[in-house]
Amino acid sequence: MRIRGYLVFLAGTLAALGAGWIGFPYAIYTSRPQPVDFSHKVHAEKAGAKCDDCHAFRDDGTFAGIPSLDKCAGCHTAPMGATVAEKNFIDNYVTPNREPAWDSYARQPENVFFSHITHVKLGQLKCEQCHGDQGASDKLRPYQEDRISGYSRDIWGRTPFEGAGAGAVPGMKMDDCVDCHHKHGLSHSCLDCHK
Amino acid sequence: MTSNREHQKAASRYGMTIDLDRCTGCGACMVACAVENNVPPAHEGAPARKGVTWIRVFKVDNGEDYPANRSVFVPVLCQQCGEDTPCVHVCPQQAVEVDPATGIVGQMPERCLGCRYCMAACPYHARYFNWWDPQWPAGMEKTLNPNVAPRMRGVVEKCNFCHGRWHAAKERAAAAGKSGIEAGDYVPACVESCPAGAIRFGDLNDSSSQPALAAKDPHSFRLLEKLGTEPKIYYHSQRDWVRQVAAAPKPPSAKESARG
Amino acid sequence: MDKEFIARGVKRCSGGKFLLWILPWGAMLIFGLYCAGLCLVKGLNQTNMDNRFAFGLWIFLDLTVIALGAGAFFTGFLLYILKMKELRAVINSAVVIGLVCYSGAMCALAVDVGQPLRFWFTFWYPNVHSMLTEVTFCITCYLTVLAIEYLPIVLRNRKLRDVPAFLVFEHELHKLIYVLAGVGTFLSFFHQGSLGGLYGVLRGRPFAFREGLGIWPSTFFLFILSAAAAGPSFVLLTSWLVEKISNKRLVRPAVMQMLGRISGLLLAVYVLLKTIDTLVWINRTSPGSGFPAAQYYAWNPFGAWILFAEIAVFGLLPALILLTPKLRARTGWLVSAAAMASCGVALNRFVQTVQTLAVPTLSFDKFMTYTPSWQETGTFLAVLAYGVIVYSFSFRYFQLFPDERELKRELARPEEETALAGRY
Amino acid sequence: MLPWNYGFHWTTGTIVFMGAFYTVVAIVASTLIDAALRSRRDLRSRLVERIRWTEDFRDLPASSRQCRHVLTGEFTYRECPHAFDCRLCETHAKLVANSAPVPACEPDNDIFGMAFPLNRIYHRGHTWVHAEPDGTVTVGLDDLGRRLLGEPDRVDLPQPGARVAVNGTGWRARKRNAEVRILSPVDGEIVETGGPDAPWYLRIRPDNIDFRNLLGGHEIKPWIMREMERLQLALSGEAGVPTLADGGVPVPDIAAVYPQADWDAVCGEMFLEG
Amino acid sequence: MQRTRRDILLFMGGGAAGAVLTPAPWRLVTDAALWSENWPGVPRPARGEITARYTNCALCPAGCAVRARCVSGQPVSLAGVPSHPLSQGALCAFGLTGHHLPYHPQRLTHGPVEEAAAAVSAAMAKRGPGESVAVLDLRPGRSASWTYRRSMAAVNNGLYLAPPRPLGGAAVDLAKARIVLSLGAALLDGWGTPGNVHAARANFHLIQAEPWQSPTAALADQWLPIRPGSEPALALALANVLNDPKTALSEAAEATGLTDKQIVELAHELVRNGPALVLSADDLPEALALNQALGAWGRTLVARAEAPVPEPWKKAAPERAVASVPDASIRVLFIDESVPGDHIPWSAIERKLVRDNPVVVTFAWSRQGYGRHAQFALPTAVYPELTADIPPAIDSPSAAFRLSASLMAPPAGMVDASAFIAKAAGIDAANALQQRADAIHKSGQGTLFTCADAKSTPLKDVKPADFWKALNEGACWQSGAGDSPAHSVGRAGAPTAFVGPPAFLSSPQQSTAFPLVVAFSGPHAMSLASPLMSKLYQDSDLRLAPNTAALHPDTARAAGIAGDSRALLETPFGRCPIAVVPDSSVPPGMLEVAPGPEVLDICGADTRAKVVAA
Repeated sequence: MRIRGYLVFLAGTLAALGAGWIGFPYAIYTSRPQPVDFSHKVHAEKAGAKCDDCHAFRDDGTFAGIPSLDKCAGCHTAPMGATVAEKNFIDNYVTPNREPAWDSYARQPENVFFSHITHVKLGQLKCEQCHGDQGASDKLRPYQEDRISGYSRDIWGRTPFEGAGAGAVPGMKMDDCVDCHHKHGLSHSCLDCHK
Repeated sequence: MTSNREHQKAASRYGMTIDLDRCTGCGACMVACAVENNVPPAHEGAPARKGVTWIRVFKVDNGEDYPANRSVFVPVLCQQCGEDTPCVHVCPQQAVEVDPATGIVGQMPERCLGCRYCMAACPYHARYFNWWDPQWPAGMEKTLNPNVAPRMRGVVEKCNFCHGRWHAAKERAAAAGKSGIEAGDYVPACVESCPAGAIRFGDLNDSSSQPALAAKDPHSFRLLEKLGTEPKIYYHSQRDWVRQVAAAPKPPSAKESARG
Repeated sequence: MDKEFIARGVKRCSGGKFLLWILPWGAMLIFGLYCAGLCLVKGLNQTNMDNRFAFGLWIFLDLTVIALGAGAFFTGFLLYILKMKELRAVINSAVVIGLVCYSGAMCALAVDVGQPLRFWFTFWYPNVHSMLTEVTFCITCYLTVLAIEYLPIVLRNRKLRDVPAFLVFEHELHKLIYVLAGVGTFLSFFHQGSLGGLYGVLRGRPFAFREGLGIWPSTFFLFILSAAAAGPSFVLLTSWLVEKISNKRLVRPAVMQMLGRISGLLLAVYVLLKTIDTLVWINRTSPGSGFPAAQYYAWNPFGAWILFAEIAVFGLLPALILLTPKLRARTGWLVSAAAMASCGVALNRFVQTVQTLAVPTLSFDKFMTYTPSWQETGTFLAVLAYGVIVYSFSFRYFQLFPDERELKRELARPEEETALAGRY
Repeated sequence: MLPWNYGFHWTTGTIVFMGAFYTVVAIVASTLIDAALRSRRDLRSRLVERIRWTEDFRDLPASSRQCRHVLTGEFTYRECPHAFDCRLCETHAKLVANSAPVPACEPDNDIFGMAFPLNRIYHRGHTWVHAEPDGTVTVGLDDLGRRLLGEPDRVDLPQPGARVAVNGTGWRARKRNAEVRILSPVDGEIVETGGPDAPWYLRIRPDNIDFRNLLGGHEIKPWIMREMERLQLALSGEAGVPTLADGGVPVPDIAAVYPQADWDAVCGEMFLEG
Repeated sequence: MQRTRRDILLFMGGGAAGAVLTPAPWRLVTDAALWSENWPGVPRPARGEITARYTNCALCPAGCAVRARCVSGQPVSLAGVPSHPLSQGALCAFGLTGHHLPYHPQRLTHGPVEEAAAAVSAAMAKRGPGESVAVLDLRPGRSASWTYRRSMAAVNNGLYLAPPRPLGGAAVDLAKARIVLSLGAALLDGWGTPGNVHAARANFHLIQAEPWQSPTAALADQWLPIRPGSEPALALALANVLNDPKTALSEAAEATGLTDKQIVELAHELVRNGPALVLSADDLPEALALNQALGAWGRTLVARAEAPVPEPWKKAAPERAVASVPDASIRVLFIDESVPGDHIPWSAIERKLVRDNPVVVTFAWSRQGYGRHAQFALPTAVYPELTADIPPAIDSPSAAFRLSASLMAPPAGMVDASAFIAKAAGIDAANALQQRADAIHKSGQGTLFTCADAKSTPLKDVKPADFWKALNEGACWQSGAGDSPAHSVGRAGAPTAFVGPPAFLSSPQQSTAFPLVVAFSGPHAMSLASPLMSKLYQDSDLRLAPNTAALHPDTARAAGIAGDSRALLETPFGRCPIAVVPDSSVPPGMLEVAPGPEVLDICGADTRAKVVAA
C-alpha cells in the first residue's frame, strides 16, 4: 500500500517534469517563418558582403538594423539565379516595391535603449558575440515569439530554464547585459539602458 | 542601486536654474516636455490632479486682493534631490535610483509596482501616476518620440531631464569616437523650448555652468531648502516676496484663489 | 443539516437563521468584489485618488484593521509567552480576528497597487531601506503564521477530529504553537512598527516626519504600542458584540476586565509617549524642517481639535476608564472605553495617512480634500463583509470561546443547587 | 532576495534584513515539518486513541475532572493530572498504601434504585469490569449508563481480535441524537462480543491485571452520587427541563423522560467525551 | 473510492512537487510581469531614421522659424531655430505642438467641393445689383491675399475684406524703443514675435496699463491697474497732456482710477525716457494719437515696405474693412481661415450678408470657427501640411518673405482656397508663390537666411533655383535696411491731433446693459490648438480652459453665481454658455475670458458683456 502511494506520487512528479521541460517550451512560443528565404551565407560568399554593408550605421550613429527593400533592390532588380526563393522575392516584394515584414530575432522590448555603435565602436564587440553565427547561416530560422510577453525567443537565449531547441544565440536578457557590464567594471544604472 | 552607490561622488551633477523674472507662464516647457517624453494629453473628462505633467508651471500670487495682488509663474519639475533623496529610499523594489554618472534621479516604469509610496514621499509633488493607459487621438501616436518608451497604466513617472536626449547625445558622441558628452550636446526639452530663455541647464560640477553660478547667486533659492534634500534646481528672482515661495506654506488666507 | 459539524453541547442558531445573517454580508461582499474587479480591470482611475492623494481610503483601512488585528499577536504573546492562562478564553477568537484583518488588508493592498502582476518584484528585488519592504515581508510572513495558527482551530472541529490524521496533527501542532506565537509576535511587532515608520521616515512630509532611534522613527514604536493597546480592546469589543448578537455568555467577565486592564495600561503608556513625541515634534522636528507646526492645523477641517481628540478624548479618557476598577467592572463603561480606544487608533491612522497628504508642503500648493469613489468604498466594504463572514463561520463551527459550555452550565447552576438541596 | 538577483548588494542592511526573513521562514517551516513528523510517528505507534482521550479530557469541564479521592473526601479539590489513569499516579498509590482498609460496606443494591454489584469494578465512563474464571474479563455498561442509553438505537461493537486500550474507544452507541464512544476500562484483546441484550458487551483478554484505574467497593456510592449531580447539571443545562428532584428515581430509559433535552450533550457529558 | 481519491491527491501532490522543478511556473510569472510592460494599451513609437527639417510656423502672424525632428519623414517634435534673425530661436506652446494639428479630433476631413463650386457660380451669375462677391482674408499680406485681391478685381462688384491692421498697418521697431506703454497689449504673452520681443525686452522699460494682472502685467517693470475699459481714456488724456499741459484731467482720472498727478507723471516719463512706444490690445485710435504726440512715428513706429510682387498682380482690389461694407449686400462670401488670424465675430459678418440664402464658403482645417455657420465648409491642409508664405509680423520693421513649407503630405480631398477662388473668378493663379519668389529675387535686394547652416547671404549671390529651394527649406528673406519701399502699406498714417471723447464713454446706457469689460486671456488660437494643450488648462490650471471666464467673486455674486459653475455670457451680439471660476485677482467689473469658438462668435475687440446664471 505505502509503496503504491510512493509510485503514484512519483508518477505525478514525472508527468509534471515532462510537461514542464518538454511540453512547455513548445507551448509558450508561437513560431512563424520569415517572409523571405534569405541566406546570409550566400551573400557573404557570393557578394562578399560584410555585416555592416547591409546592417549599416546612420550618420548620427543610430543603427539602421535590417536593411530596407531599396538596399536589396540595388542588386536584385531582376532575378539573380533561378531559385524559387529568388523568384518569389522579386515577384512579391521587389516588383510591387513592398517592404518585406522581417521579424527581428534580436529586437529588444520598447523600454530598452541599446546603442549598437557604443558597443561596436567603443566596446569593440564583434557582431557574433551577441548575434551568434547568424552571418554564416544558410537559412533564416523561423521567428519564435513568447505568447505572453511577446519577446523573441532569442532574447531568452539558451538559459538553464529553456527546453530543447532553444535559440542558437546567447541570451539578450537584462541579466546577460548586466553580466558583461559587470565583467568590464562598467558603472550601470537602470537609466543607462532603459528609456 | 541604493546606498552603496549614493555616497560615490557623481561624475557629473546635472542641474537647472530657472529665472522667475523671465518666465511668462506661456507653458511652452510643459508641452515641449510632453512632446519629448510621450506624455499623453489629459484623459477624456479626467479631473484635475490626475494628469501627467513632468514639469508644471504654477501661477503663484502674494495672497493679496486686487489691485495689490502680484503673481509670478513657478515651473516645478522633479527637483533631482541630491542628499538622501526622499523617493529613492522609500521605493520597496529599487525602481527609483540616482544615476551615479549624471546625478539624475531615475524612475523605472518597468520595475514600478505602482504603490505610489514615492509620491507620498516627494515634497514637490513632482511625481505622477498613470491612472490610465496612455491614449492619443487617432493617428497622433505617429508623432511619438522613439527615444522614449511610453509608460503603461499603473506606474509612477517623473522628469528625468529628458533622458532620451542623453542617450542620443551619448550615441552621437560614440559615433564620433568620444566616450563622454560635452556641455551643450545634451539639453532637456523644457530648456530648449523656453521662449524667454528662463531655464538654463548644466553640470553643477562644472563651475562655469549656469546652474553652478546660480548656486552662488544671493537671489537664487531652492524649494523647501530646509528639508535638506539638496535639490539641483535653482530658482532665481530679484523680487523678495517671490523668494518667499521657497518657504513653508502660509496658513490659508480667507479667500482661496480658484486658480494658480 | 450541519449539526454534526457543530461542537457538542453548544447551542447554535438554525441553518436558515444563519443563512439569513450571512446573506446581507454576502451581498455586500459580492458588490465589493465587483468594485475591486473594476479597479483591477479598468485601472485605478476608478478611484478618486489622484497625484496628490496617492494614498486613500484603502491605506487607511489597511493600517486600521492591522492595528485592530494586533489583538491576535498580543494576546498570543501574553498567553503563550507570558503564560497568562486566563486568555485561553479568547485566544482562538483573537487569532481569527487577526487572520481576518491581515488577509483583508492583503486583499485591499493587492487592489491598491497599480501593477498587481508585479507583486513579486518586492520580494525578488527588495530595497531593504524601504519601510514598505519591511511591511510587505512582515505581512506576508505573519499572514502565513496566522493561517497556521488558525489550522488547529479548524481541525478541532467535531467532524474533522474523527479523522485520526487531523486529530493527531492538531494535537502535535498545538504543542508547538508557542513557537509560532513567538515568531508571530516578532513579525507583528515589526510589521506594526514599519507601518508607523512608513510615514515617520517621510522627511519630505514634515507633518508626518519624526526623528527616532537608529533607522526607526518614533512612530515606529508608537504604532507598536498603540496597536498593542488597541488589540485587546478590539478583542474585548468583538467578544462583547458576539455575545450580544448570539445572545450567549462566552467569556467570563474577569477575562473581559483583564483585557480591559491590559489595554488601559498600554494605552496610558502610549498616550504619555505620544504626548512627549508630539511636543518634540512641535518644538524641534517640524520647525527644523522649516514648518511651524501651527500651520498644519490652520487648514480646515483638520484643526487642532483632531490632535486633541486623538490624544485626550480617544486616548487618555479610555485609558483612565479602563484603569479604574470600579468603572471597568461595569460592562457599559468597559465596552465603550474599548470602543473609544479602537476609534482612537483608527483616528491616529487616519491622521497619519490622509491628513499627511492633505497638508500642502509647497507654499503655492493648495490644501486638497478627497472623498473616495463608490468603487473604493465598495472594495472597503468587501473587506468588512469578508471579515464578518469568515468570523461568523468560524464562530458557528469552531470553538472560538472554549469557556462557552462551562458558562452555559454555570448559568444553569443556581436551580441545580436548590434541586440537590431538596434531595438530601 | 537572492545574491545573484539584479540589484542585490552585500550591505549590512541586506544581510540583517534577509537574514531575519530567512530565519523566520526556516523556523516556521521546521515547526510545520516537526509537527508533521511527530503526528506521523503517533499514527504509526497507534497513539490516536490515547491522544483523543487526552484531548477530550482537556475539554471536560473542571467538575468532571475531579480526582477519585475527592469523591471519597480525601481531598476537597483536586483535578486529576493523569487523565483518569490512576496506574500512573503516585498520589493514588500512596493514599491506597496509607489508608487503613475500609470495611467493605454491606452490599447496597440500591443507589437511587440502581444496582452496582460490588463484585464488579467500575470505570468512570460508566462501564464495569468483571473478572471471569478463565482469566478474561467481561465488560458492560453499568446501570446508570444503561439507563442513559435506554434501548440504544444502534451499537457498533469492535470485531473479536481487535485491541482496546484503557480510556480508548470500547464501542460506539447511538441513542436519539447522541453519538457516543463508550470508553474501554482495560487494555487487552477482544475475545468475544455481546451487546445490549447480552449480559455483557465485550469479553476481553486483558494485557495485565492492573485495574488500579477502576473504582470499586466504598468508592462506588460517592462516585454515583457525584455522577447524579453531573447528570443534574447536564440536564439542567438544557433550558426548560424538569430536574430529577421531582422525578426521584431514574427510570430505565431516562432519555424518554427528557424528550426535548440535547441528549448528545448529556451523554457526551456522562460518558466523558469532549 | 477512498483509495482512488487518495491516489488522485497523491498524484496531484507529486505533480505540484515536479512542476516547481520546471521552468513553467517561474516563466509564467515572469511573462505576466513582462506582459504588463508592453500590453496592448501602450502604443509603440515607430523607429526609423531621424532627420531635421526646417519650416516656418503658420499658426500666427509671427511665423517663427521651426526645426522639425522627423522620424522617417514624420515630424515628431518641433523646436525653434537659434540665431534666426526674426524669431531668435523661440517657439511658443502652440508652435511647439503644431505637428499634432493634422491629427486633431476636430479636424475637418471632407466637404462638398463640387456642390460649393456649383452654388458659387450660380449665385455669382444671378445676383442682384449692388450685391457683391467678397473674400474675407483673416491673414492679409500673403501671396494668397494677392490672389484674392486679383480675383475680386476680376469679378464685378468684388470685395476684398480683411480685419483692420493694428496701428494702421505700421510696423513696430522694438529694438529702438526705450520705454513702452502697453495699453493691455499682451506684449510678453504672444504679441508680435515672441523671440524678438524677449530679445528686445532687456532694452526697454515696460509700463503695462491694464485692469487685470495679465502675464505681461505680472512681468512688466510697472503695472498700472486702471479701471476696466479705460485704456482709451488714459491714452487720450496722455495725448492731450502732451499737446497741452494745462488740460483738465478730472474726467480721465475718474475713468481710469489714477490720479491727475500719476497721469502727468506718466506722460513726462514717456517723454523723458524715450524713444517711447505705445501699444494697445485692441486697435485704439487713441493709441495712434498718443504715439503721434510722442513722436513715435519714424522712430519706433515705421511704415514697413512689403516684399516685391509681380507687376501683373498690382491690378488688385483694394483692402476694405468689414465694417465699411453696407449691411445685407454680400451675396457670395469666401472666408479663408486655413491659417488662424485676427478674428471678427460672426455676428458682425452675418449682418453684411444678403437676407435670402447667401452663399458662404469657408476654407478651414477644423470643424470649429466660421464653418459652423457657413453652408459650405471646405477642408484645407493645415500647418505643417500646407505650403504658404507668411507676411512679416507687426514687430519686423523690414519687409520679409518666408514659406511655411509642407513637412508632410496633406490627406486626399483637401482644397486650396486660392485656387478655388481664382477658378471661381476665372483668373489663373497657378504657382503664385514661385512667381512672388522670382519677383523678389529679381529685385535683388536684401539677404537670405538659411536655417540648416544659420547663415545670411546677400540675395544677389543666390541663384533663383537655389532661392526657391532654400525658401522651401524654411529660409527667410529680409529686405535690408534702407531699401526703398517697393509697395507701401495702404492705410498708414494717423490723425495729426485727436479730439472728442473715447468710444465707450459716449454710450453710457450700453455700459449699464453690459457692465463687464471682456479681456481675452491667452491667444485666440487656444481652442484650435493641439490636444496636448490640455496640459495648460486641465492637467494644470496655468490657463483657463476655452469658453471659461474668471471674474471677481463680488462680480460673480452680483450676477447670482456661486463658486465654480456654468453660466451664460451675454454680449450685444448674442449669448453663449460658459464655465465661470471666481478669482479674486481679477478686478471687479471685468471678465477674463478664455476664447473658444462659441465665445469668439459673440466677442470681438473691446466688447462689453454681462454674465447671467444659467
